[in-house]
Amino acid sequence: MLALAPVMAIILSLVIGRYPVSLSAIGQVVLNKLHLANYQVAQVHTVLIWDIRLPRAILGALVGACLAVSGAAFQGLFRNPLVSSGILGVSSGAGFGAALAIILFHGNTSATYGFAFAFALLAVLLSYMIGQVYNTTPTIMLVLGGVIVSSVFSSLISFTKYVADPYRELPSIVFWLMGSLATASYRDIMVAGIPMLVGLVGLMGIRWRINVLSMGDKEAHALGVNLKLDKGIVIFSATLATAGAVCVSGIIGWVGLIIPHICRMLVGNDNRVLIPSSMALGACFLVLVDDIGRIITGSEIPLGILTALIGAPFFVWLLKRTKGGGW
Amino acid sequence: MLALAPVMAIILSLVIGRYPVSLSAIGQVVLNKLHLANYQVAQVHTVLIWDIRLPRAILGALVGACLAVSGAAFQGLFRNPLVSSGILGVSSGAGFGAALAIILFHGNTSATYGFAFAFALLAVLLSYMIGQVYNTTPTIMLVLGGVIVSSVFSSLISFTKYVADPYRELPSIVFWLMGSLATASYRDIMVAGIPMLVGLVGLMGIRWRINVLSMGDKEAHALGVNLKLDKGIVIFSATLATAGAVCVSGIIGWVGLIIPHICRMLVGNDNRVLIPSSMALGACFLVLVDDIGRIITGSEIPLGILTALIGAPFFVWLLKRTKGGGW
Amino acid sequence: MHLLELNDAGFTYPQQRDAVFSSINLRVDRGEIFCLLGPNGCGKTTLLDCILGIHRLDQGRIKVNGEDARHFRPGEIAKHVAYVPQRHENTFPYTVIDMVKMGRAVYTGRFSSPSDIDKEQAKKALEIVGMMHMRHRPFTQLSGGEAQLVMIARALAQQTSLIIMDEPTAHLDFKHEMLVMETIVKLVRETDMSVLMATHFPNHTFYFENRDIPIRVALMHDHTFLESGKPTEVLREDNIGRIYRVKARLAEFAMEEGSLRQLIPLRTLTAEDNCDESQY
Amino acid sequence: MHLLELNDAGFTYPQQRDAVFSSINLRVDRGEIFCLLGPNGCGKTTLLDCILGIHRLDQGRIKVNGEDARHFRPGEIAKHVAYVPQRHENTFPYTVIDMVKMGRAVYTGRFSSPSDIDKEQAKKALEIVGMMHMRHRPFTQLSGGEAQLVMIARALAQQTSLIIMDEPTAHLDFKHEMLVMETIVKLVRETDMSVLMATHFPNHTFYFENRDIPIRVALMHDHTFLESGKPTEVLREDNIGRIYRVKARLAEFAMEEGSLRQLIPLRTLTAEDNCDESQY
Amino acid sequence: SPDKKNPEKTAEESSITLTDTLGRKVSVPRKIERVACLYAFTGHVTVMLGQGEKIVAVPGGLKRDVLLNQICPTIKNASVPSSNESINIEELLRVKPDLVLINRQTGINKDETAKLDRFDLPYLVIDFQSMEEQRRAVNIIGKVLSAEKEALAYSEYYLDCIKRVSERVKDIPEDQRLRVYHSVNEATRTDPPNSLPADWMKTAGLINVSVNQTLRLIEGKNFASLEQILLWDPEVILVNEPGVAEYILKNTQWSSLNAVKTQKVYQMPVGISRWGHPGGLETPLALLWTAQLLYPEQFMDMDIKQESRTFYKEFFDLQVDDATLDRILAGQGMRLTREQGGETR
Ligand SMILES: Nc1ncnc2c1ncn2[C@@H]1O[C@H](COP(=O)(O)OP(=O)(O)OP(=O)(O)O)[C@@H](O)[C@H]1O
Ligand SMILES: Nc1ncnc2c1ncn2[C@@H]1O[C@H](COP(=O)(O)OP(=O)(O)OP(=O)(O)O)[C@@H](O)[C@H]1O
Ligand SMILES: [Mg+2]
Ligand SMILES: [Mg+2]
Repeated sequence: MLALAPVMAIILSLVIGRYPVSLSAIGQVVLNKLHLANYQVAQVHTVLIWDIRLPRAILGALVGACLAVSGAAFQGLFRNPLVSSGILGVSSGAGFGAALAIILFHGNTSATYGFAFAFALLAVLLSYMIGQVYNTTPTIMLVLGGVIVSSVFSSLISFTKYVADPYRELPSIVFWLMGSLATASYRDIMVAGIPMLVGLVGLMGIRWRINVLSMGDKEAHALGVNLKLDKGIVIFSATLATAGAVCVSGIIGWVGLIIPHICRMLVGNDNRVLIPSSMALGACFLVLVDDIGRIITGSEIPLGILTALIGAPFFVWLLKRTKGGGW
Repeated sequence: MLALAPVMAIILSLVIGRYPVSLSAIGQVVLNKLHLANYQVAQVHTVLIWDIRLPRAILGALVGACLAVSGAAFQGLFRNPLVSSGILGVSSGAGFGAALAIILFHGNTSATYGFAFAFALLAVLLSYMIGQVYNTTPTIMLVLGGVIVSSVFSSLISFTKYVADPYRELPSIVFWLMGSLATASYRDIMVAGIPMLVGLVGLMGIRWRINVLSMGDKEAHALGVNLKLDKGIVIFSATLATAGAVCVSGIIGWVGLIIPHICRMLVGNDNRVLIPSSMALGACFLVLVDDIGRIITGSEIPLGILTALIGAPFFVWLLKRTKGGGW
Repeated sequence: MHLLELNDAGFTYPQQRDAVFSSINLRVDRGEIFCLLGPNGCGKTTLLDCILGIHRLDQGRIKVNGEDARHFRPGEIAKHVAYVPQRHENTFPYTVIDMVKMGRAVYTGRFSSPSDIDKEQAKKALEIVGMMHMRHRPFTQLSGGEAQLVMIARALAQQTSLIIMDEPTAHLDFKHEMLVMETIVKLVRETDMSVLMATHFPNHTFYFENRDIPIRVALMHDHTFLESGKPTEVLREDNIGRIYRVKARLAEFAMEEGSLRQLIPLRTLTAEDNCDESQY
Repeated sequence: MHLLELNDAGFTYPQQRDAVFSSINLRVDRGEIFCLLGPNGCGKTTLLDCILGIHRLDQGRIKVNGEDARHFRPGEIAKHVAYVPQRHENTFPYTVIDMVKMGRAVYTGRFSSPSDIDKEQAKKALEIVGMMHMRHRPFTQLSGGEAQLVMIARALAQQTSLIIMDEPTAHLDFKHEMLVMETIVKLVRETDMSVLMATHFPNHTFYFENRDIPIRVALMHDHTFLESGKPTEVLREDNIGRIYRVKARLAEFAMEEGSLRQLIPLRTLTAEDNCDESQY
Repeated sequence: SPDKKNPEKTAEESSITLTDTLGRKVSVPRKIERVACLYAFTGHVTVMLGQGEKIVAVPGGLKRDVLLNQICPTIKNASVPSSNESINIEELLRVKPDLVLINRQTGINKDETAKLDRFDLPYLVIDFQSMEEQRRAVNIIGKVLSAEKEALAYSEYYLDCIKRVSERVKDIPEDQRLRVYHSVNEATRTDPPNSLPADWMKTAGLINVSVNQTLRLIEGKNFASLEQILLWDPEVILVNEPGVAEYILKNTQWSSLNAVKTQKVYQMPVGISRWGHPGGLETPLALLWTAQLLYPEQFMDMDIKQESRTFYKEFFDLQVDDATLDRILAGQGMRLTREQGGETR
């Protein structure tokens, strides 16, 4: 059921768009591509449905799922409901990596992805090292470490912008940071999809352990948890997922903080249910919001604008209904 | 002693800058302006020292003090060390107000300040209302409410940018949001200084109460605290302070989160000491960082870059030394 | 005029169907100890919270010093009643003395900090519970019992005519338990203070009774007071059996200090021992 | 081979000058109860934490089931020892049954969730402490005592041969206290389990002794074990006086169930009662 | 490529190949009926070349140009398929352009161009950082829109202006050339080297104080600090945003500058576009206007009003009345406000 919702959302987004395509044409394209039929369809329709709308919807679903689920996992791990997917500096690390690669390799795409990814991991590693300074209460320090690292990388991003060639490099950096699903291609799905999927699978697998980890270090240890390893897996998976997402879509706020909370209100705090629900809701949410952004005006409304504007009323309504769900 | 440090920092910044002015000239300008002497000095020196460097340093000190102290107060009030001065949506509210005013009144400065300020308050009010939904555990909901409101206003900012005239309005909006002390004038100090000072005085006054409030609602009530009123005073003061700061300097991150933590490590968590220390350190930090930014290149490196790059190593070093100071 | 008076009090948590308690009548006078006894989850803490104004009664009314508590300004209750909570959630690592000083909040203007007098009072309170030597330690690093003593000191610093204590001796060792008991006795005797406490130890009530302190005890059960009165009258073996489903023996020792009553639990009752149809 | 063995154990908190304890020797065998008694802040919790591997000993060594605990993989200790902490800090409002299921973590693969068997075990554990009817309530909304029972159920669900309990009956009412005691007796008797517990109630140890459970007790004082052995041997009036500075009376009742020993605190000792130079 | 779609025609007949400003060789249909101008400058040029009705897509800002909408009312109906240099390809496809004109930022962004490539939409990148490049850019657009004649006319006028100005200022000795600070939109935003303003100001015999100085670069825009401006102490300040001149003249912080003391702070005119702006079309006029303003002795005989009138008449077929001309020269009122129906999207 949970898996079905995002699929429905993806199918819906094949139908939606400024360029009018008839339902039958869409069906024909899909059947053709699945080798189930061989209709004559206009090339523009094929490209539009199969190379523009479909990869965009798939990527949107992946990104949404990754951000939401990482947020949920980090909240559980750090026992702090205000934590979001970017908390350990993943986003700004990735941003800096990309900016650096653009300057060093003049926008070679693989290098950009690679650097973005490597620096996302580096940021998390640095946060972790700062968090280790005082090892009896590592959580708060880890999160603070993340904030620090995050801010340093943000500053470094500004710095690269400051030194970048304004005609050649700067525009690419700005574009990259702004991010968008608009340019999604199967190549993006291939490249960034791997870490995202690994992250998603990792978090799905370890989801119950997050419950146990949220008991606090002392109790979790006494309950038989290998703290370093299990925390490491959660952090690593969430980092992979977020880094992958940021690589293709830029920095999208909100989803990684609020979707988990919406899910908490809907299904409770047990991560066994929370993690898959966050995934599904995150995916649906981002795909649908992106659909709305694509159709309401001619020029696309950036995702970041809509996520909050559409999500916030929903959140408040839910809050009123569930009275906060036990918090 | 604590009051002295920012004054020293301000005096220091009179001396520092790209434009070479002799110490004696500086002294003469200051003595002239204080009506203690009547030297013949070049007008450019007078303008530079008295109309450019001095207001800039004063404003920097005020802004730094306001952001740091609001962060410290909010952390205590919300019993969450990850909370910062912008938590209730003050910054983005102010940003949206300004953007709106720029579009509606074509950049009339008073209107811009007024709107920025009004929307900052509105944002906090909205956060507060969301937080009231479930009134037995209002803190977490209040903070989440702040995050929501904050993100909505950020989106609205993007939205105004999206609909603004790219030639006339957009540049003003961007410029306003970027913020800078570079154009600080006495008028800014007059206009934004009033809410900032009121906020600072309010927080200084109520600082011990923040200790009591941080015991949690139940205990604070039993200790004789009028929760609504005292929380209201803290929130209102911190909001005034932050809103004033954001109005003149744009959105400066970091200071409102990290300076309080640095102070916690240095002087402990008692708000009687923490609040004035945060004020002093915040003020010194921002003034000195701004000084550094002014001199290391011909043009200025944006404040946001330097705060993090200079502050982070200091924070980590302190962390290592104090081992987190009891956290 | 009673120090504290509850008439026909009732309370239900929002979103919960059943009332936690109802038709509760209670009176605490000056220089008196009132003990609430009852099974886990019977509503002792909730009742205390209602008295403190943390929850609002759905029914009935509370009078403190003859005044209707509903007319109190927020926080005013703290002038009359101090509170030792059952559990304290740590946040910032305040020092012990700073924690105790917070007990002086009600005497401190909104915009001022504790004065020297307040500091003295805080120190005095710490001395009473014997924690002066730890006054500069972070509260978060105390052992469970040490923390409890500090919380009691904080309530003492508040200098009210009534202290509400929620299981004040939980986590306390033999000595500190005794110390708290003796402190209560001393305060009640010498300063005419009153104590309203929730406790799980019937023997505490006997201790007070033995020292001739005016003491009353209420057995809370089935959403209301089953019985209240002198410990010896209320804490009978049959009542204990009915409420707790525990077979206990009320023993009496003759000692040089006088005779001493002790309620000694022996074993839980099973269905076969059925003494009445209480729901437990 | 002992279930648990400590040799010459010592520990100091970082940045603290004095050792919390040193030269501690302790042995717990199968089917035995071992009680730690000692004043607040003497280091009971810290000692238990060291055994659980939460802190690392500065000195000495710990053997669990004959294996040196230093060679355990992280978390492996949970196969041998379950833990009921002194205080639990709430974060997310998990339901009661979900809390108890966490006790099954050690039997659950890293990448899997509790199986049906685990669920059954969790339910069984909840039944033992009598909290089945609350299994769907949020843990954060329980009363203090109810929460304590759930924590005990969680430890039971872990099905280890040793359970470490830190003041397990604090916050429990008469019935639940009895219930926990009886549960411990039953478990020790029937399943050959062992319990190592810190407690402030000497009478608990007498209770166990009375039921002929192998029980030993250690009196912790002045950074080490003052004495350890059978309760009747260790918990003498003079020892109590020395450690707690409390005058207590060891009374004996004759009952139909057999004779029953009870240590009854009478009053704290003052300087005049000086019995020895213990620092307390 | 288009010949795939129309196999019956040969490539020579149906398309022409030309090089855009990025140096790309692009094959575009010979006959262009629908053009998407995603860069404002290209919209201005297309209208100037008399091809305004062919415009099917514009950036939002273009809908608020007063003069442009007066000349070519159909712009109101054009689609707005891009924002922040990002193209909504479906919207663009919907208006079926034969050609897309984009700016450099979009052009060097592989993700954006990939969108166009996928649907075989031919596009030209139009960009310039000097006067020569600007002329070339106009010529390219002229060629592709089959309006080479009109483009050439503009280009020749442009060259003529350059010649007229540089001849008269060439004898001004280096040390008598005026040192000018050019404020772009915001008071402290100014020109880097290798920009159109740097080029035309040099030609106008001026020393642009910010060229070859380190500037603070924020989001692609260059800013100077106040102290830096004090150090430069320009003799003249040119601004192109209404209100900024007033601000500079009134603010004490700027009061010690020579330019302020002598009241030499001037608002540049705004017509179709901002005169002298890095992306402005009226660069030749800006050249004349500035040169005459600052070196009046050398340009006694020139009537800038007449020049402007002729310019708009000749290149835009627009008869500007005196009131409009005054507003153009004062730099006021050339943008539609929201209320005036200048809805951008
Ligand atoms: N915030 C809450 N929301 C809903 N129900 C609650 C809440 N807090 C407590 N309860 C329930 O109300 C009942 C009474 O709780 P209370 O804490 O008053 O019991 P208590 O008598 O103090 O118990 P104990 O002796 O264990 O401390 C319990 O069943 C408890 O689960
Ligand atoms: N994290 C810590 N850092 C430094 N000192 C600590 C820390 N935790 C506890 N202590 C100190 O170590 C000593 C032993 O504490 P511990 O909690 O082990 O006592 P305990 O015997 O369990 O007491 P109680 O019976 O009150 O629970 C106390 O003096 C306490 O203040
Ligand atoms: Mg209770
Ligand atoms: Mg302990």
